[in-house]
This record gives sequence, C-alpha cells and structure tokens, in this order.
Amino acid sequence: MARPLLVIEDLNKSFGALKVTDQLNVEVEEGECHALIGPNGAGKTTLIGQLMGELKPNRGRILFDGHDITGLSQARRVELGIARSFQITSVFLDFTAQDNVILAAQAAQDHNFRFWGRARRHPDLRAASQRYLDRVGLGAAAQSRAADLAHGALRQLELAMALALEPKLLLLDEPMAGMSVQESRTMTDLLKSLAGTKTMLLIEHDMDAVFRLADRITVLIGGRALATDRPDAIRSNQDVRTAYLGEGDHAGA
Amino acid sequence: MTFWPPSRPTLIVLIGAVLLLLLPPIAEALRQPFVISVATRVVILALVTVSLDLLIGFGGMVSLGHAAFFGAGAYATALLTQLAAAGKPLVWGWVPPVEGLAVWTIAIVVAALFGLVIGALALRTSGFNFIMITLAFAQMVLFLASLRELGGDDGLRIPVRNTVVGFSIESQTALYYVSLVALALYLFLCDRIVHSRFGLVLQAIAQNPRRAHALGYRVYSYRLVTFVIGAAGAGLAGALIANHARYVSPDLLMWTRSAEIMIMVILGGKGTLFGAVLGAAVLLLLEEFLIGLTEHWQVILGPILLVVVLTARRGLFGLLAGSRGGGGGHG
Amino acid sequence: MDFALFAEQILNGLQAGVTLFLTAAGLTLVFGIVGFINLNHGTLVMAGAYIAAKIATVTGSFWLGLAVAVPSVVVLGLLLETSVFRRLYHRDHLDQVLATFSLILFFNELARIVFGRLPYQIDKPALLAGAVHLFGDLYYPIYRLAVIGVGVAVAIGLWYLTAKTKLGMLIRAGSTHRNLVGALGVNVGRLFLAIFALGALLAGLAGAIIGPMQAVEVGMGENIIILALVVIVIGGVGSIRGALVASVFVGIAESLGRTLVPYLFEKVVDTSTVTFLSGMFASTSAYVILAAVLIVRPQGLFAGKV
Amino acid sequence: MIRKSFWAALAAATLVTTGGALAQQGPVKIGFVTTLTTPSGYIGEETRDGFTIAMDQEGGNKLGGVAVELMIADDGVKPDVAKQLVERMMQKDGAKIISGVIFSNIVAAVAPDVVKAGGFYVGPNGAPNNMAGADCHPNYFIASWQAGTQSDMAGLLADKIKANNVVLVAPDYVAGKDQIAGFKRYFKGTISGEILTKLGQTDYAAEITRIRSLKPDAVFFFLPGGMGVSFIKQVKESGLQNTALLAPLTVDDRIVESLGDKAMGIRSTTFWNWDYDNAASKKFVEDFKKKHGRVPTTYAAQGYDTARLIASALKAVGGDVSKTDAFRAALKKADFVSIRGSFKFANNNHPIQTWHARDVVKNADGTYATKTAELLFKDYKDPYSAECKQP
Repeated sequence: MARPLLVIEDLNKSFGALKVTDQLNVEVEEGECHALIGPNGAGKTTLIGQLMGELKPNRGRILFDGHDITGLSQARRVELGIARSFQITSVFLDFTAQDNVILAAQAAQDHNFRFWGRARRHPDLRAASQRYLDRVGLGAAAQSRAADLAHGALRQLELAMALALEPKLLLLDEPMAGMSVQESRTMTDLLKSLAGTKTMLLIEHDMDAVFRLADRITVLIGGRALATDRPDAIRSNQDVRTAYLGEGDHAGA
Repeated sequence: MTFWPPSRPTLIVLIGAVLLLLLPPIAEALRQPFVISVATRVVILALVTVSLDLLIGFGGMVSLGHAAFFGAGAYATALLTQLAAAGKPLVWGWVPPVEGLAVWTIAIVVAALFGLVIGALALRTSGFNFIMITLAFAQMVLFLASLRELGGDDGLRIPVRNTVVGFSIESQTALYYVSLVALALYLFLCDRIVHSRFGLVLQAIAQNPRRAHALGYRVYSYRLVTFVIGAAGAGLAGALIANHARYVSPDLLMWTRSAEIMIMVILGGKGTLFGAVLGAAVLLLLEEFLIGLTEHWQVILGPILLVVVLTARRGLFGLLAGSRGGGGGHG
Repeated sequence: MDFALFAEQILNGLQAGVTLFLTAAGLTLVFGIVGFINLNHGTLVMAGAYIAAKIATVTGSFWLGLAVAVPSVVVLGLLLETSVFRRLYHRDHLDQVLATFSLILFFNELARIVFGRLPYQIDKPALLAGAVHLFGDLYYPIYRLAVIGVGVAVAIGLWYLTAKTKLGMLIRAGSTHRNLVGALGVNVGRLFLAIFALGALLAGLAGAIIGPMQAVEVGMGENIIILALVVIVIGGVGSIRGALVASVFVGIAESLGRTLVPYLFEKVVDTSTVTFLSGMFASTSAYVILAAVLIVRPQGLFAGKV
Repeated sequence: MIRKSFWAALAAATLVTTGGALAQQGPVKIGFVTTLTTPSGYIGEETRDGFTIAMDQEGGNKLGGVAVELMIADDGVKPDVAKQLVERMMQKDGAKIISGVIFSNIVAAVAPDVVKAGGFYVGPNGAPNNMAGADCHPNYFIASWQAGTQSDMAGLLADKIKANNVVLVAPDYVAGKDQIAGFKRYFKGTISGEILTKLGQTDYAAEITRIRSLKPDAVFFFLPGGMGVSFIKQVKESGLQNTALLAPLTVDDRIVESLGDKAMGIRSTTFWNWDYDNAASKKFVEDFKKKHGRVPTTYAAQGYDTARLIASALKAVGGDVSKTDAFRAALKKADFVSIRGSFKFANNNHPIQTWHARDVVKNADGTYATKTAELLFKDYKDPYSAECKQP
C-alpha cells in the first residue's frame, strides 16, 4: 500500500452560516489520480483554495508529505511541491507561452531575487520551458502571446505551467472546463500519460474523463465526503447514485 | 537581440542621448544659457519619472505618493549640505561632508527607508485603496517637511552646491552633466532589472497576482523590493533638484507633484522606461511654452493632458517606436 | 477644559464632518457603483461655492445663490459625465486619476478667469446670522448649527433612498456586484447618469453652504477632495454609512486636535511644541486614521455595506 | 583630469556667454514677482496698481524719464514658483531689478539669488528679520518697512490702551513668527496664549474657541488679506464681544470695505494712510482714485514709493543699470519725495520712518474707512539694523 501524500483531517470551513467544508477527511496516496466529484456548490474549489493556502480553514489539519501545512503560506506549499491549475484560465496574458512557462520553471528553482542577467536568454530556463510546452503539445506556439491563444491551448498552457513547477502533487481544478469534445479527449490522454508519475487531485465534471483517469474517487456533497472508493465501486454505490449520479444527467452541472 | 542595425526603439534612445549630450554647447552657441537650466530640470524630473514608471509600468503599483520620496531625498540633501557648509555636526560630532557622492548616497538611503516603511504598510492593500494609502502617507511626509525645524512652509536654502568627486558643480552645465549621468545610470539599472528574472516575476505579478501566488512567488516581497528601488531613484532625483534650485520647500512633496510625475509617465508611455524621459521633457517644455503664451496657461494644459490620457494609450514612446520592444508591463 | 468648550469642539467637528460628508457621499456612490475615481469631484464643490457666492454678492441674497448654484452644478456634472467621464469607465484607475486631474487644472484656471483672482467672502443669510445660547457658557453660531442640520437631513435622505426605493435597491446591488446590475436589465447608462446627478447635487449643496463660513477661492476643491477621498477609503469604498461615520470621525479628530491638544499640553511644554503637537494632530489625523484602518482592515470599515 | 578640464571649459563658456547675452538693450526690464492669487492676492494687486501709478504719472512705461518694461508674474505664495520666475526673468529676459514680492518667506527665498547674481532687489513689502540684520546686503533695499516693525508698534499700542492679558494669533511662517516677536518687544502686559495657524487658513472656529477659553482683554492678530477677513467675521459672530482687537498694518481700507460694520473698533498701526496731509500723498491718492475708483491701501502706497525710489536711481544713472555702483549709491540716497513725508535709509537699507495708530470710522454716507490716529513712534529705526555690518 502506497503511503498517503496528502492527508486532510477533519477540515471545516464556513462563510457565515454557509458550511463549504464540513468535517472532511480525505487521503491522497502517492502516485494515484484522485478525483473529487460533486454537484456545484459542493465545496470543491474552496477545498483547493484551502489546500493551496489561499483560504484559511476554521478547523482541521492538512498534512502533506509528512508536514503539517495548515498554517503555511502559499509560497511555502509550492516549495514543498504542490501546484495547481485554475478552473478559469489564469495565465499571464501579455507574455508569450514560453515566458509563462519560464516563470513557472524559475519559480521551481527559487532564486529569483536576481536583478541582472536577462531571464529570457537563460538557456536552462528556455530549454525547460520548451520541454514542458512540447509535453502538453504547445511546442509550436511557444512564441505566441498568451492572449492570442485559443481556449483549449490556454488550458494546455495552464497545465504546462503547473508541470514546470515539478510538483509532487498536482491540484487540477476542472482542466477540461469549456473544452470541445476533441480537446477534452486530448487533455484526458495527456493526463493519462502522467498517471503513475504524478500524484493528482482532480476536480472534474466530465464524468467520462473522471472514470478514465481516476484511481479513486471522492464524492463531495455539501462540503462533506459522501464516499471514497474505486471508480467501479462508486458507480455502483447506492448513496452516490441517489444523491448525485441518480439525477442521470450531469451535463448541466 | 542583435545590436546592429539598431531597432527603432534603440535608435530613438540613441538619438535622444546624443541630443541630450550636445545640448549645453548648442545652448551656449545660441546664447540661451537659460535653456541649460530648463534642461537640467527636465533631466532630473525624467529620473523621478523613470522611477515611478518602474512601479506603475512594470510593478502595476499605481502610487500617488511618489513625491514623498523625491522630497525626502531633497530634504536630506538640503539638511546635510546646510550643516556641511556651516561646519556643524549632525550627530555625535560628525560633520557631514559637502561631497555629493556621500550626501546623495545618504539621501538615497533616506528615501529608500521611507519607501521601505511606506511600502511595507501600503502594499497590504491594492487597487484604489493602494492609490489612496500612498497619497495619505505622502501627506504625512509632507507634514514632516512642514515642521518648523525643517524650515516650515518657508523651506530651506542651501548655501552651496555639493561637489562631485571633489569637483565643483556650481556651473549649470556641470550640474546638467552630473544629472544626465545619474539618469543614464538609473535607466541602465532599471532596464537590467525589468529584463532579469526578478523583473519577469514583477511583471507577471502586475498582470495576474493570483497566478503568481499560485506559482509560489512571494508577491509582497517582489513588490516591496521594487517599491524601495523606485523610492531610491526618486530620492536621487530629489538630491539633484535640491542642488539645482539650492532650495527645498514642502511644495516638492505636494500631491499635485505626484500627479504631475504620473502624467509624465503616461505621456511618455508607461512600461517603457525611456519613454519616461520623453514624457518629462514634453510636459515641462509644454508648460514652459504655455507659460510664455498666456498667464492662464493651465486652461490650455488641462485639456491637452485630458486628450493625451484619452487617446494616446501607449504614450509618445509607443507612438515613435511603433511596436514595443521587449515585454512591457500590463497595458 | 470645561464641558461647554468641549461640547463646542464636538459641534465644530460635527459641522466640519458633515460638510465633508456631503462631498464624500457623492464620491463614494460614484466610485462604488460606477467604479470611477473622480478627482474632479472637488471642482463641483468649488463651482457650487463660486456660483452661490457670485450671485449672493451681486444680488445680496444667499438663498437665491443657493437656489441657482445647486441645479447649475447638477447640469455641470451631467455635462461632464456625458462628454468625458463616460469614456473613462472602462479604463484603469490610473487613466481615471490622470484624466480627472487634468480637469482640475482646467477648472481651477477657468474659475480664475471667470470669477477673478480674489476670493469671495459672503455674508450669512440674515435668518441664520448670529449665535444662539445653548447652555452655560456655550454660544454657537446658528449658521453652523443649520449646516449640521443639513448634513443630518441629507444622511437621512440617503438612508431612505438606499433602503426604501428602487434606485436604492440598484445602488445596493451595484456597490457589491457591479456586473449584476446590467444583467438585471437595467439601463446602466441612465443609472450612472442618475448617480452622477445625485453626487453633483450633494457637491453643489456642499459648495453653496461652505461659502459663508470660509473664503471661496480657487484650490478649495482640491483640499476638500483629498480629505473626502481619505474619508471614503476609511469608510470602505461605496459605503455611504462608512463615509458618514468616517467624515464625522475625521472632523471631530481634527477639531479636537486644534484645541484639546493645546489645552492639555500648554501647561507642560512651551508654545512652539504645543503648536507643533496641535498642528500635527490637526493636519495628519485623517491620514493616520486612514493608514491605521487600512493596515487593520485593508478594504475599509464598512466595505460591502451601503 | 580630462573631465575636469572639460567641465572647466564648459563652465567658462557659460559665464562668458551669459555675461555677453545680458547686455542691456531697449527698455530697462524690471521683474515684478508678486502674489496675485490666493486669499492674499489683492495685496499684490494693490502693490502693482500703486507701482504703475508712478509709471502713468510719467506718461506710461517710464520711470525717472527712462523707458522701462515691467514684467509682472504671480507667485501664488509659493517660494519655489517665485524662484523659477526670478531665474527666468534674470537669465532669459535679462532683468537686473527685481521687485514686487509680498511675502517675507518668498523674499527670503529669492532675494539672495537676485543679489548673488549681481542684480538689485527693491522690495515693496516683505522684509524678513535676518535680511535686515546679519544677512543684509548692499544690493538689497526695502522701500516699505521691516516686517516686524508694524507689530513692534502694535505692542506699543497695546500698552497705550492698557491691555493686560493678550492672546497673539499669526500664521505659522517666518513673518508670522516675526510679528509675534515684534509685539513682545515693547509690550509690558501678560501674553496668555500664542496661536499659530496654517498659512491660508480660513476657518478659525477651533482657534476662536481656544481664545475664548483664555479670556483675554485684547487679541492681537496678524492675518493678512482674506485670512483676516474670515477671522474677524468669525470672531464677531462667536459672541467674543468685550475683547479689543489689535492688528498691525493688515486692517486696510479694502478689508474695512468688505467687513463693514464688523471692522468697527479694530485698532491697527501704520506708516502712512490715505488721509496724510502732504502734496505728494494727495496727488497719489487722487491719481489712484481716478484710475481705480477706490482709496489706495498702504500696500498701494508701498508699491508707489518703490517705483518712485527706482525712478530716482534710474534717473541718476540715465537708465544704464550696468553702472552697478552708481545705481546702488543712487538707490541708497533715495532722492525722491515720499508720500510719507521724509524718507531715509538706515544702514541696512530699510527706511527710518514715523508710525501712527489707525482707527476705523463710519462715514456720513454709511461707508466705512480708516483714519489716522495718535502718534506711536517718530523716526523709528528697526532694531535689526544694529546687527547689519554695513555702513
């Protein structure tokens, strides 16, 4: 049995009367792709916020790689090896695709209070950038301004940036959001190719993708974990069916 | 990037540099020594404009309190030089030297310290509140400058100019070239910074702070360091303006001065550094021209500036240079 | 200091705060809903003051001046909105600051051309002249009491407007969810225009009633606008309640600084130190309050609450 | 070393060409940097209008029979603005005579530059203490009065009315503090409070509250221009009734006109008033009234005498200001008939003159005016002259 890389213990977060995370316990094992599904408002994105350190939980602990990271800053978490992608594409629009990835790659090196040398001419950074762009299939668009890229390409760029941080854990917040069927499939293949090499926590509404990618699935409803199990077990779980899948059609979610 | 043939922006910078270098002899030849005095002001204000462009154009920090650092540098220079001229000690029997390299270094450090304290507090906010809190801190510094001990509203006279490595800069031309060298050095420093790793991160933060956070960058530290570098540049400009006018007064720190510097940034084109020089020159010369035209010159200047803000979004440098060379700040 | 003097200082502060509030309320509404920084708002105050003072000087009637000034300023505000400000709504804060700063230069000089260089000093209307005996040693100018009354009335009026009317509903919605209002099918252009008219009305009123208390001169708008901006940030941008609380707070702090500080310290230290302390209190208290508030609550005291 | 000689050459070139460029041709240029805006703007206006009367009396744009060009500019009470104006006038336009400055802090900022550049400063109003004393200069002349003198006299006046408990009010700047020092010079009673206000302040509610708490029997206030108008109005409306109001020169006819009834009872000091009974004064008042339709204030009188002083010196050198020594000697001689009677410079180039008290009276037609009252001091020489090391 693989050891857990990420442990969420009794996590609670509320905004006023609204509980967005409610006594949540989840373990993500090293090397697995762990999917998090649930209807809108189930508290998936706010959970990512808490894992990244953007939001402070009201109670509970988050353990990562043996460290208690509950009180750590975002920067420290990234240093320890957590990276995320955003549900709504969030890149540096005025920069080229290459610059975007250079920024991620140099973040991984962590000596950036360098005021002199020209960052864009740094051979290692350029090479690393190109490698990750190739990896996500954007190699040809390296010199395009991010603002000029199509939506699907931007999603790929997001992923390249997250990968360039060389994280131990990837938090993927709906990587397929807004993609065409074709783009979705390409992205799923890409993520599939990472399976086993990267630990991933995946939030996704595209159930085909989830069931193709996930090693385990946690179903989140109202901030609580309804069930955590292997995909086929989830598919046949009666509670899940009634509460969530039972509605039959998830496309509107 | 190849150096020859030069790109259009490089060419513009080169032509500008040559013009600035040749200006004093030309002014002498035309028997217009007053021009050198005006040009010195232009160069000094260009320096403070460049420092604000670093904050606004690259760091996305719209500070409406930049005059505070300009004033801090000027007052530090004035006080030290007054003591130096009178042979009086500052503290512990230490009499400040008249030497500019020493006095100005202190002025830069003083401005940078103000920048550190104000930046550390102000950078907790962003957007509109950042604009206002920088203004508020500048007003507090303005109050310090209005203290009776610092000459109050009457300001401080400076009996002599500083020396530079022992040479006198009493002549207008000497001060002009010293200011020009200071501007060139600071421009070079800023140009290196914005293209460095640090600069890339800084510009990334200006575009999308949340993403920069998620990449693990300590956004606050990058901004604060930049804020301090900008304050230091303004402090150097302040030291020079104190020498130029041989006089400092709280007017140097008025919020309208901060706004004027901001206008120079926009006029030249934010995020272009060299454009800041152009912005300072054009605004000051325009003022000089309009003052000669009518007593009510501001009634003409206002609408001109309004049109500039509304139309020339990339500023004069963008207009001249065509496409922007290298990555600039957020547009 | 006896109680009467203390009370008088509170009244002075209240009056200063209320005048500030009239300017700040319009400014915070415009910023909160339209998302537009209008440094030129002070010019509207100045315009109100000049028009009222000019008419009062020529005709001898303060009331006529007031009656003409307020609608004139509203018209001026609407002209500015339609001709210039509209083009700035979608620009960043920097452009807004600079464009409206340019307008300050223009209007200040224009005022100099139209109204001359010398300040206007107008008399209080006969109805409100003189002082009234409140209690003990305390005589207080009736006019200043009336100004406080106007401020209270405006505050109540704005509360009614925001809490009980359709426009108020839109204002509340707009200040927290700016994009929502458009989605509700409201004519955003007309809503903005209405907000501007309201802001201009309050600014014109503030200008007209300031006249009899101080010199009407070029540059008065700038002094007011800086303080008003400080006040709306303290209160939380977009919050009328915040603007009111912060205005009164700043007004009273400055007023007490100018008298309470000398009173407390004059027995202890020499005159020049007293002057320094009271000067420091009076001229920086607003900024110190602002810095303190923003450091503790970067979004301001009442952010998100109209 | 190369750099040093390069700079030296450039510096030399600057000096040579500036010297050459500024040779006088055409009319003598006089730079008149004054305050025309802000609540104190009328002071500059009066001074200018008085100055130009002297030129008009010679048929326009002439002083002492010499063609002059008066370059008028507004400093907005900002020293740095004034410095730039003076620099432009001297370097660009070639003016050698600078005049017009109202505020002492601005005089302190610009006058040293003027004399350092070899020009002459002939002041119609502001005259800071240090420039009358240790920092006096042979090219620096004041045609009005040393700034503190008016308040020296107010101190005497306070003694005369037997005021015992006095509160002093002045703006927080050089001249304001000079006035407070001046008042204390001869005053024998107690001073229960000194209030320094912001220069340009117009709302005095808090200060008046404080004055009331001190219960003085007289208030001495030095608040020039609009500041004084606001202050007096607010005092009169505050219920502060039984307190004498004393002012230096600042309560002039313009102020009295705008205050009307509220000005009654205010006592001030002066070196001249429109009702002075001498031929020169009468002619000035008549010409001024004819042109401007109002009674000239003391500021106008100062402007006029300043122009007449410059005229006498220009006449002596035949309009050639480059004869520096002769021009200086002629200024010092002050060979003109002043509207205040005799006019003589002390060693510090400030006038020795006689001071009177001044009252506000109501005319038969219901208007209000100033009126000369008792003598305060004959041939007063300001005390700073003792510190001035020039003959």
